[in-house]
Amino acid sequence: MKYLAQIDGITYEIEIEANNAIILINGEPVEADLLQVDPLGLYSLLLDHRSCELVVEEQTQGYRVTLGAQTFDVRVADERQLRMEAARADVSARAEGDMPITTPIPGLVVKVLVTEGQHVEENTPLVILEAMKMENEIRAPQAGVVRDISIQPGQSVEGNAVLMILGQENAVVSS
Amino acid sequence: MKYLAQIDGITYEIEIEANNAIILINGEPVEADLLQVDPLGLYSLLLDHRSCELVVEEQTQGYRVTLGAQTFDVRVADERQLRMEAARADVSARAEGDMPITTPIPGLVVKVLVTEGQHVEENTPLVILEAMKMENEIRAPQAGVVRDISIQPGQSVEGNAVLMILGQENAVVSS
Amino acid sequence: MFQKILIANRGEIALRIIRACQERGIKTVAVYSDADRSALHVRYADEAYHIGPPPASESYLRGDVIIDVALQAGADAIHPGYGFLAENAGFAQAVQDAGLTFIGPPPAAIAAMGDKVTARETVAKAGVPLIPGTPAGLSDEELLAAAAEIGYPVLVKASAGGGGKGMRMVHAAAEMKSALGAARREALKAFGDDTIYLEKVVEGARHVEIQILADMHGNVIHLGERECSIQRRHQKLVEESPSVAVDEELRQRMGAVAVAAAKAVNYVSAGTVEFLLDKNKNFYFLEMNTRLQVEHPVTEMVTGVDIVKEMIAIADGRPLRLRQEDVRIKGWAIEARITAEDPDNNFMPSTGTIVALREPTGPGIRIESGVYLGMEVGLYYDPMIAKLIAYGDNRAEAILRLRRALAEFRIAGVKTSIPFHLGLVDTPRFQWGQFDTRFLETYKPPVTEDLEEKRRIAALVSAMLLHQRGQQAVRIGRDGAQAEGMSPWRKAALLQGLRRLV
Amino acid sequence: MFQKILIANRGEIALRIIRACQERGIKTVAVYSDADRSALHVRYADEAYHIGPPPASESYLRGDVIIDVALQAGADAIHPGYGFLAENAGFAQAVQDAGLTFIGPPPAAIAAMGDKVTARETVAKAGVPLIPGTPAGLSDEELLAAAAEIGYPVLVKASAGGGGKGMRMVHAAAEMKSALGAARREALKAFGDDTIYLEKVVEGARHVEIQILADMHGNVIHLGERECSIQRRHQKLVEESPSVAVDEELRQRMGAVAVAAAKAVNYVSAGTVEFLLDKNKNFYFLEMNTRLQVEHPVTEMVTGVDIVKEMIAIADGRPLRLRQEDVRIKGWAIEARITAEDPDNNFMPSTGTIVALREPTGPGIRIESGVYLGMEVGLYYDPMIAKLIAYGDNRAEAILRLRRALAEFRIAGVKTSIPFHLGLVDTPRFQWGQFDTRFLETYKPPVTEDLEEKRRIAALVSAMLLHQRGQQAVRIGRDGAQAEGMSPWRKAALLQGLRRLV
Repeated sequence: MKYLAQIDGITYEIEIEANNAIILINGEPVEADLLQVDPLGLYSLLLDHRSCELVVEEQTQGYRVTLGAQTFDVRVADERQLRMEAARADVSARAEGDMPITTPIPGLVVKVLVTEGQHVEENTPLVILEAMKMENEIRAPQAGVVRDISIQPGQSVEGNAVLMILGQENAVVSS
Repeated sequence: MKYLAQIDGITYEIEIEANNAIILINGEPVEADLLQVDPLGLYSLLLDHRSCELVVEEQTQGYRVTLGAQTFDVRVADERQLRMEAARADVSARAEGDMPITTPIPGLVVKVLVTEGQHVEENTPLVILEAMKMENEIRAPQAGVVRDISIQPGQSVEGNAVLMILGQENAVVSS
Repeated sequence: MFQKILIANRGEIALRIIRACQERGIKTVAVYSDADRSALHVRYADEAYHIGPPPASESYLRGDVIIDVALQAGADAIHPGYGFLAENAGFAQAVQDAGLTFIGPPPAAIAAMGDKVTARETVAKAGVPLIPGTPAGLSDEELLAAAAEIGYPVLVKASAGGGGKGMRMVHAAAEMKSALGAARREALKAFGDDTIYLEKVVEGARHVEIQILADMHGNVIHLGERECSIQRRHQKLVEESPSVAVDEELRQRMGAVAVAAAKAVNYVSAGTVEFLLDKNKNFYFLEMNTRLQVEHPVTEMVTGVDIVKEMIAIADGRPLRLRQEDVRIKGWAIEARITAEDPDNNFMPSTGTIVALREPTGPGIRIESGVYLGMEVGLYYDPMIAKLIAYGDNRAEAILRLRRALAEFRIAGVKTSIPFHLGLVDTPRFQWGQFDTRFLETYKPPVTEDLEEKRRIAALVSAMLLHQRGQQAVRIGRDGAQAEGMSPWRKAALLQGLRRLV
Repeated sequence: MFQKILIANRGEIALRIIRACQERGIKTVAVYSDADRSALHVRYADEAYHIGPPPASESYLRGDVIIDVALQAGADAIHPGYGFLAENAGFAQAVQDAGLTFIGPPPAAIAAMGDKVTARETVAKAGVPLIPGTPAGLSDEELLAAAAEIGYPVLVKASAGGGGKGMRMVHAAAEMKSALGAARREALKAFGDDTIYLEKVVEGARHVEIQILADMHGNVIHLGERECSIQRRHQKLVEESPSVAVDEELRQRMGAVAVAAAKAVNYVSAGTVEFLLDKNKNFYFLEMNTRLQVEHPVTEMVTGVDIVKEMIAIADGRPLRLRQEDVRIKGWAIEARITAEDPDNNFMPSTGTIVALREPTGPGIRIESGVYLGMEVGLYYDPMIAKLIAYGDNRAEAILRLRRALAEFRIAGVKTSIPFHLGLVDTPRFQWGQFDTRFLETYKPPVTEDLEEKRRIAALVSAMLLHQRGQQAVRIGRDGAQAEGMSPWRKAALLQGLRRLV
């Protein structure tokens, strides 16, 4: 069986054949022994005798794998399945270059420092968010034009909430 | 609802009424807050504000409760249920005074030191069992007559296996 | 001696105090908010009382409720830990007024050191050197003018502040306006007082602080220094004792000044006098923390003194067990604060449920932890969930043990500061002890070499698990090999005769 | 320095060695039997190789397989830990013959000390005092006659023995026959050699041992003593350093004798010379353990010396880092061996799956552990699953911390020795240090006062859980209160307005 796993936009092809005895990553054969250690999702992997511990949490479309201090969100599917999903995703893709500005944590919006239609440079402060009793500035990760501000001062926001869209320069000009 | 819990032959009566808000142990009202802490069976109890941690494992007829370094096997049932069971147990009870000699651990029988029909005093060595590479003597917990030896040297035994019966003096004489 | 002590705190410090009480045979009373019913301090104390909803202002800051609980539970003393009510002179007074003992300094000493301006004036009279700065209470315009005179960079500080809240470093006049605004807002929110003042930034300075013990009989000693220069936005991340920048002569000199500062306010209990130390061994008073500090364990490990147990003995009226000449520094200890923050994302707080946890152990490792399996890490309280302290015969061994223990730490469910610490201990400047308080402003963590390898492993494991799930769907019952502790993967290899080793 | 070390062991000691290697930047190779695929030493090592089925004779004692693995993995040295192959001179030689370094003493030193009779003869020539006894190899009849001459009680000991195996104390001639038989059988099974000998029992004696470090350049030092008199059937249960029975003068005298014993066999590496110490400060050579010992951490904690790292440096040919005058004892350390045994049932081994685990932490506590959540504790290997070491400024503080940590230890799924230790630390004779090696023969653990209260709690909780289960059966979905961290019990109390506070 052939599987495709995607992490941080990188795709790995894993083949598992001959009743689990042959395993290839991107065509390279490996010897891998995976064992669940406790009922909570702790696994021990011996990969070509190298030992590592992982914590695996199931997610809707794959697994969250924690290896030492690093955490990876892995989308995994068999080849055919993943291609279908990719096709579906293309259709609903956003206009190229648009970037949603999200907050990584829940918090309270203290100030919105920009207005819609405003052009901002990379690193411009956009929003002041209070979390853990400290004020945190959310800054523009790239230059662009502010669109669709969906928050206002005093409002509480969830983690990963979209605060506004940073649109492409051209896209706005042509609209 | 009224419950009976049995530990080490001692019975406790617990009443839980008024949608959990009134709890009595042997008629004495207590304030008890019980919370499961992790998915593995760790609980925190606040009993009249005294705090204790317990590990609870489900068993066929109740719970195994570990409190600090002590472990208790608790049989628990609502009153009616427990009375029915007790009645059933009476019927299949062994002849009074017979004591099965069991081994608390698996091991290898090295020597059987007694023969059937032999009278033994309390503390007489009965069997030498090897476990963990050490020889352990199983001794008579009371005086009696040896019956039904079910093992022989060289044989491996499971934990809690019955090795022999220590019969009542009279019972054997009359048979 | 006290029979029962209430701990007016939560998390690792509540546990730390519970342990000290247990070792002295004193019963403990925990208090908890709705967010902490299953917390370790509730489970490890002898008794526990609910005091309110999760926000601290409605629970851990409710001094009145906590004193009521102490009376109801029959406690005879209250230990405030750090944070929350620890430096609240009014609370300390209220505890005494209720007929209980406050395990900490007298209310007057808290008040004197709590107002930064009063503190500076008081210790200056005792001969303690100060950093140039402004008085408190100036307007924004006056501060702008004063800053120009002092010379940039300047620090904006809250008069009632502590813990970095309301504090801002400003490098140029253009930044002043927004910095003053933010500092005032934070100060108002945190302390109910937006009074601020300015201080000159001592460049290349280290944060070095002296631990003090003072009894009710006028004896004051110091337990040497702690180096806390590894800070991010004035929040300490790593602390150690001793400091590479302090030799025995300087230690005794700073110690004597710290003792003088403590005596200037008739201090009693454990306390810490913080200094900035410049490259020429000049040092300036920053502030005195009138409480137990987060980083006290590093001092405990190099001196052998249990600071919390000493606080209890002092509060009981006992004279100090130690004289200054009994205090000897042996070995080296370094503490890493393990916080639920994402170091790859600007240390944003990370929330979630702890789904895996194994804390490091072994030689030279001490853990002070409030984290547990199943814990919900939320946003109500400080993100510090544990402290990892490594002790070694010398600084190199302590660093190596810290690195080993960090690598051994297993925690999943939230992001933590562990990757930051792992990067830091591999940085030559940290290893050589060459840093000041601004070290982290320009610090770039070393590139993780094995990221690609780890990604590859995560991909492989995910595919194996998906494959295994597919296979289990068509299997009935438990796998025979698995029952013997063998994974289906090794079994498969064995069956196929493909294993490379006998 | 070595690049990669194979650890020919399992459990806590394998982890201890892995940690020492990590702190020196050396890669580690673990080996494991089928019973240990998920063990901590496999998970914490850099690499792991399978070596056979669970019985030690088919895995951890297979020196040939282990050497093959070391060569295949590219290791340049092997550390044997304790037990298994640690005192097997043939294995040490085979490791050298394969071109690898054996991290331990030279084969000749192992052989010389391994045969107890040769050992006694050799050290006697170096002026080390011996206990009166017989030569080895006598017949049962000869031994019976000799025993009468020496005077009962006598100890029956295996010539090739160690760890209490094949050892028996005999109090009267009538018991001799069965004791000799049992000892010979155990010795034959454990060592393949049923040669035994007799030794006079020194009454009221303490087991006091001296830790030795010797390098390849003729330097030998000692790290002071360990007191290991708390023994059950010659198995140590509690060890401490220093000993209440040893003052500085005696320490140096015993240390000098131990150094002489080590030099008599050209010893290299860490080793331990065991003595019996009587009430008049006479001491007699028992044996020399030519390996790292279980109880080495207590010495590490009071001297600050990392014995495992020193062993690695010594094996690399480095001269000792320390001179005798650099070794200073500071504070007190006590170790409790946590075993999967039932102290209420004659210390019968207890087996099962670990379903809950939280090891104690905090000030002065060190854990060396091989136990983990989900572990299957079986009968293949030694029942010791962890070691708890408490350090304090003095013996009283160490005992108090040990007690606190024992009470804090959470482990469920197997019975453990923890209740025994909890009883012991509350015993005045232990607290006053008044014990000898026969202490446990007459020891009665103090009665647990709160047994009835605990039983009552267990009953209550069981009823509450059964009740809760009954209620859940008629409920749909998740309980709202529980989602907020509130138990249905507290919620009920709140709803009924029956809470007693606030």
